[in-house]
Order: sequence, then C-alpha cells, then structure tokens
Amino acid sequence: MIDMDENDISFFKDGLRLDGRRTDQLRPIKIEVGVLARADGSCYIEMGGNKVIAAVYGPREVHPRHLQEVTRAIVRYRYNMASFSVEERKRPGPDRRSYELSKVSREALEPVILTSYFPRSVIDVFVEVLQADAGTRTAGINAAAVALVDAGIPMKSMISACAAGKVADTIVLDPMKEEDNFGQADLPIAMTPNGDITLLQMDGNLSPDEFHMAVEMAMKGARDIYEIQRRALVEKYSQLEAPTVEVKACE
Amino acid sequence: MIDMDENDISFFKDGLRLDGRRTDQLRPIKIEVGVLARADGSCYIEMGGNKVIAAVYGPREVHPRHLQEVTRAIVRYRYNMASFSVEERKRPGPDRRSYELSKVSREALEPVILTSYFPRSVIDVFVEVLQADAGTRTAGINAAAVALVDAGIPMKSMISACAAGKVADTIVLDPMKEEDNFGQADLPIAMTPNGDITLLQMDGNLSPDEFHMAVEMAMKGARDIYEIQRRALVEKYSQLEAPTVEVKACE
Amino acid sequence: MIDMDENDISFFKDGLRLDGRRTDQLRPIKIEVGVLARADGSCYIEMGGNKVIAAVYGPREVHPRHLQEVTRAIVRYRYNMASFSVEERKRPGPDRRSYELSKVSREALEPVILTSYFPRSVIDVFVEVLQADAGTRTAGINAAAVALVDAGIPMKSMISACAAGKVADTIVLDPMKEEDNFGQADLPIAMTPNGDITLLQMDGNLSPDEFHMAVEMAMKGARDIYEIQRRALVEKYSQLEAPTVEVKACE
Amino acid sequence: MSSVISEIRKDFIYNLILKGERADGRNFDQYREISIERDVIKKAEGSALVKLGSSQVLVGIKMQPGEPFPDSPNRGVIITNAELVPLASPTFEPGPPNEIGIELARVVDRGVRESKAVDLEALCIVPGKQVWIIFIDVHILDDCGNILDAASLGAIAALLTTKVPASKFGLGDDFILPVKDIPIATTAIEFNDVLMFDPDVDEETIANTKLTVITTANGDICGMQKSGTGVLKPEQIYRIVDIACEKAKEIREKFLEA
Amino acid sequence: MSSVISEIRKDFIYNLILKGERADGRNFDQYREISIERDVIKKAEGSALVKLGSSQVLVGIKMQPGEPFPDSPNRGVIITNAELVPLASPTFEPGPPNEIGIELARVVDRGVRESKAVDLEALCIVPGKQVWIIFIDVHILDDCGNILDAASLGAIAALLTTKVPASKFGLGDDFILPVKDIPIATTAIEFNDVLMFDPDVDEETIANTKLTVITTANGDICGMQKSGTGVLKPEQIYRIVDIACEKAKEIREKFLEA
Amino acid sequence: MSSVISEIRKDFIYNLILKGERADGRNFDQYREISIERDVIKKAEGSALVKLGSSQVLVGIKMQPGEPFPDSPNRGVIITNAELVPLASPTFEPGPPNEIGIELARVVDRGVRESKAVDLEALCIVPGKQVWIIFIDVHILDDCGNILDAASLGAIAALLTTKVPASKFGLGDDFILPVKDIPIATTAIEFNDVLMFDPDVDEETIANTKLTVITTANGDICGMQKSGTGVLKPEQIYRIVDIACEKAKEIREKFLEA
Repeated sequence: MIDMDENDISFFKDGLRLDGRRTDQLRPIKIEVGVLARADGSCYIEMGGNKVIAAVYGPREVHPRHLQEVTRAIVRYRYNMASFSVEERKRPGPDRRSYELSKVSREALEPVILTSYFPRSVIDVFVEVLQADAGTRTAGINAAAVALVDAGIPMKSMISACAAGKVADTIVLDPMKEEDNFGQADLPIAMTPNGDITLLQMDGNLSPDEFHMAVEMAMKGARDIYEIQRRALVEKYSQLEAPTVEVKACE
Repeated sequence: MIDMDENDISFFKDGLRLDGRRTDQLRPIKIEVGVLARADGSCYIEMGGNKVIAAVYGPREVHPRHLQEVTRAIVRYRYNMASFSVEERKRPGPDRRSYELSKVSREALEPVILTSYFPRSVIDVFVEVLQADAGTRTAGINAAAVALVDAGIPMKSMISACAAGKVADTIVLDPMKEEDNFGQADLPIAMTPNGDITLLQMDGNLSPDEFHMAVEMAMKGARDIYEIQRRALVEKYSQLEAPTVEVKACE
Repeated sequence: MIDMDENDISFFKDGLRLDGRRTDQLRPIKIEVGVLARADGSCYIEMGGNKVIAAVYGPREVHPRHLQEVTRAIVRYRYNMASFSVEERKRPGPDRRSYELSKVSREALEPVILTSYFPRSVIDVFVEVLQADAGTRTAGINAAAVALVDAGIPMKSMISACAAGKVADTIVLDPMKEEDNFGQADLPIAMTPNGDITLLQMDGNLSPDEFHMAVEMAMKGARDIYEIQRRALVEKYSQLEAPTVEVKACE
Repeated sequence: MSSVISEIRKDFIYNLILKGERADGRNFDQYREISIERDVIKKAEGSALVKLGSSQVLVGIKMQPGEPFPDSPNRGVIITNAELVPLASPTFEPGPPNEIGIELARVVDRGVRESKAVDLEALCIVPGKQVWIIFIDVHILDDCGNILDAASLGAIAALLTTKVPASKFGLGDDFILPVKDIPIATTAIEFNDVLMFDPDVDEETIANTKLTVITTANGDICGMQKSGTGVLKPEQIYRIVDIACEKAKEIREKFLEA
Repeated sequence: MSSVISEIRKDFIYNLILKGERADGRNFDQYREISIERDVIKKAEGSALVKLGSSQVLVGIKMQPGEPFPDSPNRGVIITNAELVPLASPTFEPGPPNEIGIELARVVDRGVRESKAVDLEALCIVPGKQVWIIFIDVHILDDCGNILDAASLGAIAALLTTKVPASKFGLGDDFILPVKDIPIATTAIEFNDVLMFDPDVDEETIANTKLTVITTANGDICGMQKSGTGVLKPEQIYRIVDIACEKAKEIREKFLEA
Repeated sequence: MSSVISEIRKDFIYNLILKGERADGRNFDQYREISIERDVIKKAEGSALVKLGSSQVLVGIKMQPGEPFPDSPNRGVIITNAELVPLASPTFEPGPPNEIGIELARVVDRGVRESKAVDLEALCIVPGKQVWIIFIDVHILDDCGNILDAASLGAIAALLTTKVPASKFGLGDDFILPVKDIPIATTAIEFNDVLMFDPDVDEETIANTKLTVITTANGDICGMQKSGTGVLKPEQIYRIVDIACEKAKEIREKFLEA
C-alpha cells in the first residue's frame, strides 16, 4: 500500500468503480486450456489487464536426488515476471517478492494435489506473468490449477483464487492497479469450491468487521472464478472423445 | 593498520592505557556455556566490547556426500558478522575477510579435535559476531573451543586465543578498537595450554625482537584466558551430577 | 563492429596494411608446446599481440557425476581473459561473451576428439588470454588443439583457426585490433586440414560474394597455421626418443 | 535429533493434543514466557534481544542517510532482512536467505510498514534527495519455534529504543525515532481442528497450517499470512483473529507500553 | 518423453530423411507456418508474439534514458536478454541464462546490431550524457524447435511497433522508433548431407550441426553462427547461404514490409 | 596423478626427509631457481612473470582513477585479487576464488600494504574525491608449490615496473609508480620438526603446517600467516623468522634491487 493522500483520488463515480464495475464485480476473465505443446499441461489466463501463462511438468524425476521424498511427490512452483510485464523494466530473475509469492502459491495448491500417488517424483508448476495489472498471484494460481488438471495430475478438488480490497473505506472485489496502489488494504485468498482456504494474505488496514466482509467477498469472487475455470475445462475436453478423469477431478 | 599520524593519538596516560589497563592486561572477559537449546554445544563470550556466540553441531552426516572423508570427520567453521555488529552496517553474508578468518580459525581448532573418531561425518562450528570491538577472531575461537567441549566433541586439549599489538612503540596485550585501528602492529595467536601454536597471523611492523616480545605476551594472555574457559566449564558441569568426559577433555 | 566514420581511418598505405602486412598475410605466430608442468598437455601461442596459453586435463573423472555420459567423454572448454589482458581492466570471472566463446570453441574442437574412447570421463580444456589483440578466440583454439595433442588425447585430425575481415571494402586475413574495431566485418573459422569447418561466426556486413572470398581467405590462413602447429609439435617430440602416437594424430 | 526419536516425539505430542494438553502444560492460547532485553548492541542505533520460551531472536537497527524511492520522495525507507544463521537450528544452512527466511523478513516488514509504526515523513532530510534509511536486521539465534512472533516483537522493541544518529552524519542533533504504533504478530497453528498459539518447534513439525495475524494498537488488522500446506475453514480464521487481537493487546500492554 | 520413445522417434525421423521426407510433410527448405501478433503487451513500448509452427516466442521492448557507452557517446544503447524459462521446455531449468540462452540472446542481438536496423544516432538525448536504452527481452514460451529464428523475428517485429516513451520521461513527444533495416535469421541443420531449414525439436535432436545466417534487406549477410558438434563443408555453407537469402526475402516481404 | 602413485611419492619424500634430504637435492633452507621476467604484458601498467622452480605466476598491474576510501581521503587504493585458474593445477576449479585463493590474495596484499611499499599519498589526485586505484591481479599459471612466495615476488616486481597512466586519463604526464620498500614473503613448512623453505607441491602435500613471513628492506616483519592444520612450537617459529629474514635479504638483493 503506497501511502498517498487518498482524498486526492476518487475511486467511485455514480456508485461504480473507475472501470465501471460494481464493488462486488470481477474484471473480465478469459481462460484458455492447453496452450503449450511441450508442457504436460498449460493454461493462459487474462484477468483484467493481467496476462499470465502457467505450465505443469510432471510427475517426473527429481534432480538433485536428495530432494526426493520417499512417500510423496514434491511440488515446486515458480512465479516469474517477464521483464516487460511492468511499467518500469524488471531485472530478469527472481527477487524477494517472487520467492514469497512462489511459496504461498505452492502452499495454495499443494493441499489438493494427491502427492502420495507419485513418491520420489516432482510436479513442477511454472507461472509466467506476461503483463501485470494487480492480482498476478491470484491469476497465476487460477491458471496453475487449470494447468494441473490439463496435465492429468490427480487432485482432490479445484483451487480458485481472488482478492478483495478496501478503497475509500469500501470493501471491493478484485482490485485493479489503481485500487491496489492507492487503496487501504489488499486481501488475496485461494480456496476449494467447498470453502477450504488454502491461501490467505493481507496487508493494509482492516477492522475485524471489515476483515469478515473482505473474506466473504473474496470467497464469492473465487466461487465465480471456479465456474469459469470449470467451463474452460469442460469446453476443452468435451471436444475430445470422452470426458477424462481429469475433468472429473475438478467437479 | 590504518596509517595515521600517530603523534596525534596518545595511547597512554600515567603509564596506563586509555581504558585504564596495564600493557599486559586483558580486557574483562565473561564466558557462558550452553546458552543455546538447539545446538549440540554453545558458548557466549564477551571480551571487552566484543559479544560473540558460538555453536557446535555434530558429529553429523555430511551433505553433499562427496565432501565426506573416509578416515575422519571434516571440520567446518563459519565466522559471520551480524549486520549491526559494526559502526557502518555490514552487508549480510560472507566477504573476503570472513572467508580468511573462517579458514585460519578452523585451522586453529582442527589440530586438537580427534577427527579420526568420526569418519564420514562433519563437525560444524558456527560463530556469530554480535558486536565487534577488535579481537573478534580470537573471541570467536575461544568461544568455539568451549562450545566444542560443551558438545562433547573429544579433543586432545583446549585452545585459547589472544592478540598482542604494538602502539606507540610499545607491545600491549589484547588491543582494543582504538589500539587496533591506529596501532603499529597486530598479532593474534591461538594455542594449546602447553604452548603449541595453532594460529599465528601478523600485520603491521615489528622488529624481530619486538616480534618475540609480542608472541610471549600473547601466549601469556592465552594462558590467562584458558583459566577462564576452564572455570566456566567446571562451573557449568559441576552443577550436574558428575564430572563428564568432556570436562576431562579440556584439563 | 564499432560504427565510426570510416573515412577518418586509412587502413592501407602503399598497398600494405598499417602493420606492413599484405591483405592475405598472417601476423607473426609463435607456438611453444608443453609449457606447463601440472597440466597433462599445454601450449603457449603468440599471434600478433595476442598472448594465450592453453592447458588440457584428462581424460579424468567427472564431478558431479550426473554430468557423466555413458558412451563417451564430455568435453569442457573454458575461455577466460586475465583482468590485465585488455585496455580497460576486466572484472575477473566469466561474462556473456566468454560463455559464448567457450561454447563455440568447444564445438570447434569436439568434432575431432575421439570421445568414445573414454566413456564417463571428461576432457577439460582451459584457455587463458594473457594479452588480447583481436583474434583471441582463434588463438585460443589453435593453442588448445596443440595442447590436446600434447596431452595425448586421440584426435581424428588437427584443428586450425583463423579469421578474415573486411576493412575499407577489402577482405583481409587475420585482422589486428584496429582493423577489428573499426572494420566492416569479422569472420572467424576453425577447420580440419582437409577443410571441414568446425567453427564459423560472422558479424558486420558482407555481400554473398565477399563472404565467399572471406571464407576462402580464412581457410588459407588456417592452413598456414596448421603448418606452424605441426612444426611446433614435431620439434617438441623429435627431441624425444621416438615419435609418439600423439604426433601421428596430427599429421 | 534422529528421525526415530523425532517420530516418537511427534506421537507423544499428537496424543497429548487429543487429550487437550500441550507438552509444556500451557493452554492452547497461552504464550511461552517472554523476555525483552533492550539496547544490547551498542554499535546499533537500536536493538532488542527477545526470548520466547527457549527461542532467541536478536534484532538490530542501523540507520544512514540515503536516497528515497521515486514514488515516495519525502519519506524514509525501511529495509528488513532476516538471517536464519545455521547456529540457530540444525535445519538452517549457510548461504543467502531461502524462501523461509525471505517470508519471515517480509512478514516482519509488513507489520512495521502497514501499521505505519514509524513516522516516515519525519525521516525526510532533503525532499526528493535524501532521507533516512532504516535497516531492520533480524538475527535468529535459537529456533525453538515461532520465531516469526519473536522477530516481530524484536523489531518493534528495537525500533522503540532507536536513536537517529543525525550528529554522526552532520545532520543536527540525534533524536528519538518517532514511533506511532506498536504492531504485534501472533501466530497459531491448526491441528485436528485444535488451534494452538505460539507453537514450539515440535508443534510446528506436526501441524501443517499456520496463520499469523498482525494487529495495531487500536485493534485493527494490518497484516496476515497463512503458511503451510494445510487448509483453514473461515470460522477457524475468524477464531484465530479474535484470540490474536486479545493476545496482541496483552503483549503490547505488558512489554511495550510505558 | 521417456528415452525409449525418444529413440524410436529419432529412428523414425532418420528413416524419413533417408527417403527425402520430413515428419510433417514439409520440403527440406520449407518453413512451418508463421504468425506474428503485434503489440500484445501494453506495458511494453513494443512487443510481438511469434508462432513458428508450435514454437512460441514473446519479445518485449522497454526503453528508458540512460548513459551512453564511452566509445559511442552519441548513440543509443541496445541490451538484449533471453529467458529460456522452464515453462517452455522440459530441458530448460530455472536460474540465470546458461550458455544456450546466452548464445541465443547474443545472436539475436548481433542481427539487430550489425544490420544497423535501429537508427541509434536518433536516440541520443544529450550527447555524451544521456541516450535511450533499448531493452530487447526475449521470452521463450514453447520450444518446439528453431526458437532462434522465432526470437530474431520477434525482436525485429517488436522493434517495428515500438514507440519511444519520451513524454513519460519529460523528454518531449513520443515518437516511432526509427528502424532502417529488417534483418532476418534463417537456420538450417545438416544431417547426412541433407540440409533442412527451420528444424523442429525432433530434427534438432538428431542433427548435430546447425548454421544460422542473418541477412539484411539488400541481401547482404550481417551475422552468422554455426553451432553444434558437427562439421560443415564450405559447399554446404554456400548452399545454406544461398537458400537463406531467398527464404529471408520471402519472410521479410510477407510479414514485415508494409 | 592417481592416488596410489601419490601415496608412493609421499613415502619416498618422507623417507628422504628422514635422511635429511629433499627430492631435488636442495638444502632445507634453499630456494628453487628464481627467474623474473618484467613488462611481459603491454596492456598492463606493470607486469612480471615469476618462475620459482616449475611454478609460474603472472602478475599484472592496472591503474585507473577512482574514489578514495572515506577514512583515507588523500591516499591511493590498492585492490589485490588472485585467480587460481583451473589451468594451473588439477585441484583448482572454475568459479569465484575459494578460501585458498582469497587467503593468498589477502597475504600478498598484506605484504604490499603493511610494508608501505607504495607511496599512496603520491597517488592522490583530488583530495577526498579522486585518487589512483591500483589493481594487483595475480594469475597463477602453474602450481608446482609455494605459489604464495611467487605471487608476492611477482606483485612487488610488477609494481616496480609500473608506470602511472596519467596521460591516458588527461591527468598530466605519466610517471613511475613511487615504490618505497620491497617486501619479500618467505614460506617454510614443518614436518617431523624439520623446517623446509620454498616447498614444492609434493612437500606441501605431506606437511600440514606452513608459515609465511614477510619482511621489509630494513629487516622488520610486516606480515605473517600460519596455515594448515598442524601446530608450531614458539622456537620453531623463531627459527623460521630468523632464516626468513636472511633468505628475503638474498632474494631482494639479487632480483629486485638495482
């Protein structure tokens, strides 16, 4: 949260947000499944101005070997921003922020992956942010979850992620760049369709009541996103001969 | 040795040093044994303004394996300064100085460790300088030697370390910061109680005669420190049911 | 190619180049074989102002093991410039240029090395540029090829390397520093005595016809260098009791 | 600790929890003993050694003039770093911070930054040119569990003792660092629907979900971080937040308010 | 792909080649389908997504004012970087560019630089002090073979869409990046004396010699790079150069000229 | 050298030493043949190739204007680096200097610095702003033992040939680097109470204690370093110092004084 004189910015006009959305409305979302030839599974997502692509490789052998786990697959997640994805060019390679986001994103997905099916192996999730516009971590998790299904990784359930924010003392869904930069709080979550939270972060300032509202709103957003993920997968796989195990996995 | 117009600084007043010590007197020393719960052995030391903590882990398995020695344990020593331990904040992580000090400190301790008892394993010594005031390498070695005993590592003898210096053409024991920065020579040693030298470094300017004097004075200092190390260990272990093998090891 | 107003520089005087050479003439070359005691094979070369030394170690064991190839030796090549080898001091350690040169130089030599004789092992080629004067990569390859022979590595044939360039619209052999810095094109090649090209790079600007001329001229240079390499090896090994297998290897 | 002993220890803790008990006899929402020693490092502008049970964390504050960030030209800069040095735990390794150390540093930083604890405007020297840089260096000495809460506590305790070294840089008289809020981080783990605050290192091993809540003096939340590979129900989260606010208030009043 | 399958696949391709055929039915000198999507990244000053068969490469251009090199005080600076991110191939690994990524970036850079495609003199702001820096960032998304040609194509296509963001830095009105030439890289592999252009990833695996030729609009050569551990006869090189010039002309006219 | 051969070689040397002999017939305090070739690298401001028996070390000096250290605003700066490149020994590996390379560079640096060999005051250009930076780059070419003495000798020999490149930077006429002292490092190993100077690589392998003594022209000691995992009795140290002073005098007079 950059600290600005918030009076200078009006986040609402005629009861709507600067981009015309209601407080509880998502930005437009587009999901494409299976966009990469080399990866075992992949997904491209646009959430507002975010353009993110995810690939899954595995289960495959772990190198170096001392990373292997005897009873389960390990999961790796690499969140990476392209140099040109942000206003000021980013130096290539991971920074402290991307290390943290990679960790919490991995922990958002790992609870639903049936890692015990693949001892001694690794499931690699790679997320590339091609264009960033607030909400890249949730966009990345949404794409990664679909890519895992596309790769045929057995999962207990789908994962959907969404943020809520606070601007001008109002709780809003899915903050865009301006709301994120100059807002009062940001709260991204990830969850299963039945409401198990797998990611929760917050910064800014929320009273306990506002916190409740924000969690509920982010969960509503995640449920909406789940429907979009589901539709994209059904569309992809209904073109094939028969519904596959993977599609079942995300129902 | 920073090169200053040494006439500007008077290192002595009424025959005593700036902090009231005689030329052959140590700064106050405080040693606490077993200060850390997780480490196998540990020791906290204050020597004048230096505050240093040492931990020993091991003997334990070596990773990666190609570092293993078939006939003996390897010894690793990591000298590290906390960022806030010095006047101007130090960037975290090792620099060239700490690599050199780690090497000579390891070589100061390794001669007395019975490494052949533990083939294929490693004994790790970690030294953190929390506050630096001239003499951190000798303080670290003194703490590390006690921590090795506390960890039950079998040793041929104790190691005690101390420096001598030259200021205003006078040989002095255990130089403090001002004497180190603006003095004419610094000579740290480490040795066993029976006078085997395991560390010897020098910079500055000493005639052969001055060198003899400085070595003798540093050895006297090391012998005094040995008594303090011994007392700290006896105090710790006499509170337990019976004297342990480790205490014997340092007599 | 630095882009200068080329009219300001005259590369020729009385039909000869600034250092008195004809367009198709090499700079003076000096080759010494077996100049290092520790290496398995070594060679020192001077080509004009270039001073380059190459060492070969191996075939020897590969560390770490996962780099081993079951059916052949791997070849490693490290091109490195000494900090003081160039006008403005170079930071020690590899940069992007040296990574590229190491790769293409390795690929220049690997086609003639009988790697299948030594499965699971490595042949290490180390090249140190002590003084640079345009043409260090070709000098390095020439020295490395001789060092391989000196190390007794079985080879299908010798490798000789040379560059051609274009200055003032003229194709010239073995450009020196000024011609390289302010010239219009640079084309280094490496080849076997029977004309198999193992390295080919180009930058600058050449018409297809000029390109043909440049390749032919560089090949002529490489053939001349081959004779010098051969003579240096014969001289070295004829002083020994009998011609060795290695010398045969380069005939 | 060999893995056999560690399995036995896990079972022991697990069975205790099923009986509603903790190995050291604490209640599930009870913190271990806390001690804070201030100004232990004279070379630092501020420092605090926090003991939380057997866990020990030393935080040092260094300050120096430097350039502001372009998007906040009139405000001081906070840089937080954490060193999980191998002295502190058999599981820590030498080298640059790994993702655990980075996460810890970033959550400590989040608490200080988002609570607006430090009056950064008061740290502007020449607008747009020169401001005070605050380095918060967290040095973990002994990891016996919940080092994040200890580090957060150490950071704010150290900031509260910090004197801005203006005279050293010819920038006028030294002054007390202006601190406006006291953020407190409280961490709970979830295991079998039991929520346990201030987990020790064994408890951390058996639970795979952890939630940290950072609260400000007026009871608002200024930072949160779930970690671990488990899930939390919203009701569990709300329960943790309620208890966290209470615990933070107790700690703040007992240790950090005059 | 397990190594058994990969061996079978290699044999298949090998036998096809002996019959004068390619797996996807192309002629030996035929490129896969090319598509170029421009301006796909709004945050970049210029961008292009190139598809070459199933290979996908995204190139973004960022520009900012900075210092010129001492030996060319009045000219803009080009910095080219390539990220072979592990998303794009099972053989790519996270971490700083390895020698393959570095070589790719340097050959792409060579094409742009040696063809003098960008009018660098026009990018001087204050002679000797401030010039425009052009960052060409190549992001490989899907490596199905011949990513070097795709990356080179993406670089020049992105440069052709680039607007210099002068107003953002208070340096006057934005203007179109002045591009004076269109270098095209064409790559062939040699296998059993057969020369195949635009190799797919399987073809790259069986061949061990590759030659890239970069040509300018007037048909000159401005860059070349042999790679791999095989050899080429001069006649093979000349043949590749001849075809490369032709192919480059076709691609340039079809995709990049107005 | 396989480990079997190396064991046999060790035994051989060991038995010789018991008989009071060295493999190459030298006396215990005798140096191998020394040769110093000066000004071998024209691109450097000064250089020297030292051969000590079969050991070869090349030292190059580069100079450029730069900022002084804050605590010595009127003095030039010395930066010493050593590259133990893998060309020089089967035991050296590529990569940044390890602790052995760092120690070597720091002891060479210590000799130059503590002897006050270079008149750093004469290298001030603008007090507090600009001084000459001296880069001493040690490049080990062939490690046949005792490269530290060779490197120290190379450093001072190279400094003695160094011309400050003032004209290149528009700072007046070039001038000879003012050198005021000639520090010489002499190294001995201890084995079975035998002290051997200038050990070759085999002797270094069997002994585990080494002492380097650096002396100035007037016979004072300006630097010392014990290395290795053995011990030294004070009397052994004094004996080494006595011989080291003598040997250094011989080397200095024979090779470095006009």
